[in-house]
Amino acid sequence: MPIMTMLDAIREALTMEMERDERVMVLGQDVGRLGGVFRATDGLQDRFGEQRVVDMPLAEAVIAGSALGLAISGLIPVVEMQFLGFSHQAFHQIGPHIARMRYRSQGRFRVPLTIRAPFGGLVRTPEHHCDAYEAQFAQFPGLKIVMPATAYDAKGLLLASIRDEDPVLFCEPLRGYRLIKGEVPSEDYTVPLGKARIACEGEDVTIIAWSAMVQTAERAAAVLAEEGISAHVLDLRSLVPLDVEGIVAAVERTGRVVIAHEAPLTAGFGAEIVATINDEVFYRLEAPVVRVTAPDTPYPLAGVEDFYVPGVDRLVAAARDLARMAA
Amino acid sequence: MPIMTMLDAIREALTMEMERDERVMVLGQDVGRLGGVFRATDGLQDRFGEQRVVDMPLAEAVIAGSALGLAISGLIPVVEMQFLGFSHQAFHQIGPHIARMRYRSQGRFRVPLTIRAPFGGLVRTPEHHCDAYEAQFAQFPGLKIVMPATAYDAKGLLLASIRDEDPVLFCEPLRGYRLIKGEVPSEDYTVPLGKARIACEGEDVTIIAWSAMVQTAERAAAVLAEEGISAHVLDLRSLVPLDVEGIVAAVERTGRVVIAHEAPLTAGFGAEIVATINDEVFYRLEAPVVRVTAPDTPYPLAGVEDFYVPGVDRLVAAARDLARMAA
Amino acid sequence: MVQAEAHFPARQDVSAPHCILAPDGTIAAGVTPTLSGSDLADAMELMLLTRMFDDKAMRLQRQGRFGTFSQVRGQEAAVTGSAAALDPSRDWVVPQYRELPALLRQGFPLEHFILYFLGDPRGAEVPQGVRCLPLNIALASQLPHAVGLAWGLRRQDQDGVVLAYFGDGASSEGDAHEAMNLAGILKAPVVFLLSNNGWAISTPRSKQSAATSLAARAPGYGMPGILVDGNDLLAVHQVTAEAVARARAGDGPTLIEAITYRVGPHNTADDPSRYVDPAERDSWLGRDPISRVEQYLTTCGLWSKSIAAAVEERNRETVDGALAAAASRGAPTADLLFDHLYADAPARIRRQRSEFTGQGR
Amino acid sequence: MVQAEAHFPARQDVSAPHCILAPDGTIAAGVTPTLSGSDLADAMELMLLTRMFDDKAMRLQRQGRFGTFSQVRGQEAAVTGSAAALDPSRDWVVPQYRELPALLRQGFPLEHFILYFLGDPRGAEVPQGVRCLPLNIALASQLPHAVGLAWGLRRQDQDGVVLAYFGDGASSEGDAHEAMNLAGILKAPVVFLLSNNGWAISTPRSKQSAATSLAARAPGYGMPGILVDGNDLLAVHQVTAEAVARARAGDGPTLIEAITYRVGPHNTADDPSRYVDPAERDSWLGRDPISRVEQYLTTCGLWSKSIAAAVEERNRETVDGALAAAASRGAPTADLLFDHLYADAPARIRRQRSEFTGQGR
Ligand SMILES: Cc1ncc(C[n+]2csc(CCOP(=O)(O)OP(=O)(O)O)c2C)c(N)n1
Ligand SMILES: Cc1ncc(C[n+]2csc(CCOP(=O)(O)OP(=O)(O)O)c2C)c(N)n1
Ligand SMILES: [Mg+2]
Ligand SMILES: [Mg+2]
Repeated sequence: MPIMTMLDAIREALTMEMERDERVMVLGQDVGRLGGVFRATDGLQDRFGEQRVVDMPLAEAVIAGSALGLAISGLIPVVEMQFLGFSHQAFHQIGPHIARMRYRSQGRFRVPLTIRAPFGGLVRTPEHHCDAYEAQFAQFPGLKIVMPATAYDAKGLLLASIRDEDPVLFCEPLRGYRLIKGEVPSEDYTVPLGKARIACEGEDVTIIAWSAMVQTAERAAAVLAEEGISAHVLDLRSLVPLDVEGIVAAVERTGRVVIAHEAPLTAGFGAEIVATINDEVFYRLEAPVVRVTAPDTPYPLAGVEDFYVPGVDRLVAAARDLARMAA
Repeated sequence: MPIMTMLDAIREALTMEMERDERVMVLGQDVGRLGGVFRATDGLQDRFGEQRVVDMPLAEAVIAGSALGLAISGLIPVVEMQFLGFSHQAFHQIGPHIARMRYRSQGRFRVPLTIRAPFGGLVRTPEHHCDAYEAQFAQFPGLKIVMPATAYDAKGLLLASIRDEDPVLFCEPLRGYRLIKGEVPSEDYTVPLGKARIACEGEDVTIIAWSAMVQTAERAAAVLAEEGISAHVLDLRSLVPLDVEGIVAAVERTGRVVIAHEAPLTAGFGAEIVATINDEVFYRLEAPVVRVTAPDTPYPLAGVEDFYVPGVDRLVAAARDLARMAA
Repeated sequence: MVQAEAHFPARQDVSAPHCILAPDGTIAAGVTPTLSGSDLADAMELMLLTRMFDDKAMRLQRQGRFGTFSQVRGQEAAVTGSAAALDPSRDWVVPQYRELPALLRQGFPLEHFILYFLGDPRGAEVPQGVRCLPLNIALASQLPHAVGLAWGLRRQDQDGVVLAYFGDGASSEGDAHEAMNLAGILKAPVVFLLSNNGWAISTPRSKQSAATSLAARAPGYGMPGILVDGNDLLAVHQVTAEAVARARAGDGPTLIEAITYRVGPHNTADDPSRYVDPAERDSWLGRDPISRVEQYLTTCGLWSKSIAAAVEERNRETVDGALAAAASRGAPTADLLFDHLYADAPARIRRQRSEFTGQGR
Repeated sequence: MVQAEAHFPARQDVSAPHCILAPDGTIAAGVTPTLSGSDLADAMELMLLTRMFDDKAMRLQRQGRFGTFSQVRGQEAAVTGSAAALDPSRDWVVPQYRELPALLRQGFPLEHFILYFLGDPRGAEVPQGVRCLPLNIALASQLPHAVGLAWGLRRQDQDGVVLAYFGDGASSEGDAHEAMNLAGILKAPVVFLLSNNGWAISTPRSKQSAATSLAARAPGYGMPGILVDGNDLLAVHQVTAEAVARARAGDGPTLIEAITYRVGPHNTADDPSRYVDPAERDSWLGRDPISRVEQYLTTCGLWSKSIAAAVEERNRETVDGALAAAASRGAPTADLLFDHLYADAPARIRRQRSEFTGQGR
């Protein structure tokens, strides 16, 4: 099987789906001639033409809002938000309209729309380019939120997202675009939304993560293994739908849980996972769940981002403390 | 002491502060001649003039964004967002700019700006007028979020918010404007941000709520009392800063906790409270915390909103089950 | 100041918007209206229908038997004249919330409109085959949808045109700018119908923008801007029909500013006596869009007491029938919180549905 | 198409923006430039300084010793000429991110600019007394701030004017519309300087809007719109000085579109060879804004090899000095995540600070 970067896997999914279904369109800032600022859409305009791969003006609200109109007309838009940070400019379109149009029209209008958006830190980008805003979107009923952590999943989840009849926010980890690599089948396959993945099996402590933080968790697991602590890493893959059964099984397995995310602590999606564990599997907890997150401060300039984004050390320390705690 | 509605208390706070500090300005849609669609600013323009009480064009982003500029110039703007639901149109201004300008300028620019915004259901308003989006704002470091539940607090917290050196989102419960009444001293007083209030003392189960849901919790406590169950009601008053000590004390008191909010379950602010309890006082829990919230669906049209917003019955049922559960 | 492209009739004098049918019901000699005969009679009947409905619904609302809603009263010509330029079998309407005549002409059931304002989610259903988007409360957010829809039709080689309504208030929103700019770039087949009724709740047009006319925005998007007397059914129809024809021919979007007036309250919760100058309002009552057409039709021999009575009878049946149909639907249930949210609801939602529909409040 | 108010010089021909200093460095007989003498020499020195800095920083970036940043190369006249119309002791600059000359003229330390692009939060500090807002990455979001600031100055009877920069790309954002519209309503003392450099990353101006000129948006906000040759320092200065004077006099805002060209990459991460036509780029290199002024100054006897050498020497000291000062600040610490976020940090933040500053990663 070919080894691919996550970025190549994403591009392959886009290419295959545009090939397979001519209703699929790609639109966003600089997605055409340039192929996107990260080259996720490189070559697509040459192959599928300017009608289907469209450079949009610098206006996120109408990029999202017109994609909703395209969906209503019967097309299948895939929007690239240049950065998740700028999806705030389209926030009023994404939640109250895109996520609700099916409901607001009582089923008349389907919205098979995907918004791809890179995010996440440690790649020395300017302000607003890294912020992990996923939890804010999780308060938008009707919107699915997908968070691939591997190249394999990036392709399979993106194909599933584009084919989903409902709108999906597909968040791509900036620092994974070229660094995350793996085997990616060249055929057509989907990975179902709402099914978590066991990234690494273990017995002592569970680390729950998504997107690039899964890799940090896997590295932490390797360090912990050297210390004789066996960590179980659960990659959620999607936040909505949330794989509650998968979470329950992982908690039952170890009784001790660390949740890691790049967003600030307060009201981050980690809180929802703690609450879900509390709801579903409270009595199996041997210790309080630990959240390892960014502090409640803005994503900073690049010179101090290493202090901000949870690193292997903080995950190891949290998991070690948990594993050593008496039950 | 005069008995006032919450709306009158808010208007009194605005009037007093404009009187006391001529840097204070009120701006928003229809706040002038009309006095606001709910009359919160009634009479202010007559009293303080068109320069200080300003009808703004229908454009939330520039209402918020220009208020930031006013603050930078040395004034103290109090913005009325006609409804919290339309603060999404200004979301990119509120989080990434208003909440961060002090940080982004490394302390040069202070942002003593208050955004008042009504929200909440059960008053038969159109779409987008009721949505409880507070949790989305709680992911904006730098922004305080205040949630009065009584007329007394509305005045004292609003005065504290306007005087706060940092930006505050001040959320007002629509259905409380005229229905919530209480004694309100006519003098100048503030209620500190970040200090919860015990709305009702009890021993068996704690109900944590904010804004209009506190009243529902108090009603539930009355019903529970008839059944011999003693409920302790904690009114958070502000979500940021969060009164962690107050929450800990309330959990320690009863060991059983219900959290009630109007927003959808997933990633609502209730999740953060569950997670905070997990962090701070896990071992004192006698049962899993229970969240009583709206479902993960959009705020619906008025004809079915009674099914949507948690009512006394759902709170009573949850608290009763918890109280009766063996420890 | 408003510059139209060469091949497009220029009607750019802000002080005197394009007008065909004078307030006294006369038209200039030699002018042939684009709306005439049975189409004109239909438009008249539709305006009378919504006027009747506005009155009825306001009475019901006062009795607590109808929800908060906004009448189209006084603005019937702007909405009806523009919608009458569409072919409902291929063209679309994208409404704000004050465009009942346009929705009805597209085939949206009055019964649904009533249900919607009774708070029943079933009223939000846009029936298959009816080419309109749902009522839109979040101002100007409908305009990006309209542009995308128009673009999508064109991409699929359909020749439909989208007529998008918005208010003078909504024109200040960023979404209005972004949408018109994109439409210009794409040459999307969309007509922007700005109903300038003088008010956004209590905010007068003068506080909404310092622009002499809002149609003056059009050159900034590379499209023609047209000012029209919004209380003149014939003029509105004419300029819209021209704009629709241009859009259909692939010549791109148009911005039409229809100058009209909100003679009633903003909605049933509003008290305009706090901010409206009664003299201004009265002067506009004298420019009623319906009586103008009535006089003209009478002159043409197409209107009489007996025709009026028959129309009133039909309209009353329509209104009463729709009210009765809506009433017969039965109370909405908690299932309506969940129906149609997802094509395939996630497990958590399915569980919530069973919890919420198992119990009331 | 761009209509200026009567008392304001009309320069509305899109095909020929207002120009004083021709590309060959000559000015028409009888024209008296508004920028001359030592002010002109200062402007020249400033343009040369940022040109030198652009080169230096690009080299450092290529060696991994500087962050991703956007050069002002080729656009120096548009930025410097406009900023030179301000009085830094009372007027303000609201930048996008490509306006280093304007920041420096206001007194913002080059050292801070360097620190900022080294990723050090201390570089974001706007020193007391320096009248500019922080660099702004989120496009067009600075424009509402600029309008509010201008409004606030006026409210407090200060006579400062705000000069707000934005790009042709940023002009498509809703915030640009809302801000210009509000400025028109308030007659706020703000000058909108739109640097139309032909590109928004890879998106050409032609895909940004169908408007013939972006200055054509001004009448839609009730303000004058001016087109100017953005590579002509004297013309930019003149129109900005006039706009600043109008603003100061209480006559409201102006939109100036400066036609210029981004001759380099969008930023250090960009590869313009993928989308820029080299012939187009080369034609603009022949219209360099600095050499035009050099020729003119030479003709006036204000420039010579020795003056140039002295200026270069001073500029080199400035650049090297600022780089050295930035380097001497020491590595930024985790405290900088927390400093200056709140006036009075809540307990939870204080606890996080002690956790995060107690340990590294
Ligand atoms: C984004 C947004 N902000 C605020 C409101 C509240 N609101 C409802 S109607 C209205 C005035 C609308 O004025 P206009 O667009 O002129 O339409 P009209 O009511 O005059 O037909 C306002 C401010 C809203 N619905 N949406
Ligand atoms: C709101 C927002 N959307 C997207 C981006 C990403 N981005 C950075 S620069 C740029 C192009 C800006 O073009 P323009 O305004 O013309 O300024 P220029 O770079 O040409 O000076 C884009 C799309 C951003 N910074 N902000
Ligand atoms: Mg209006
Ligand atoms: Mg540009």
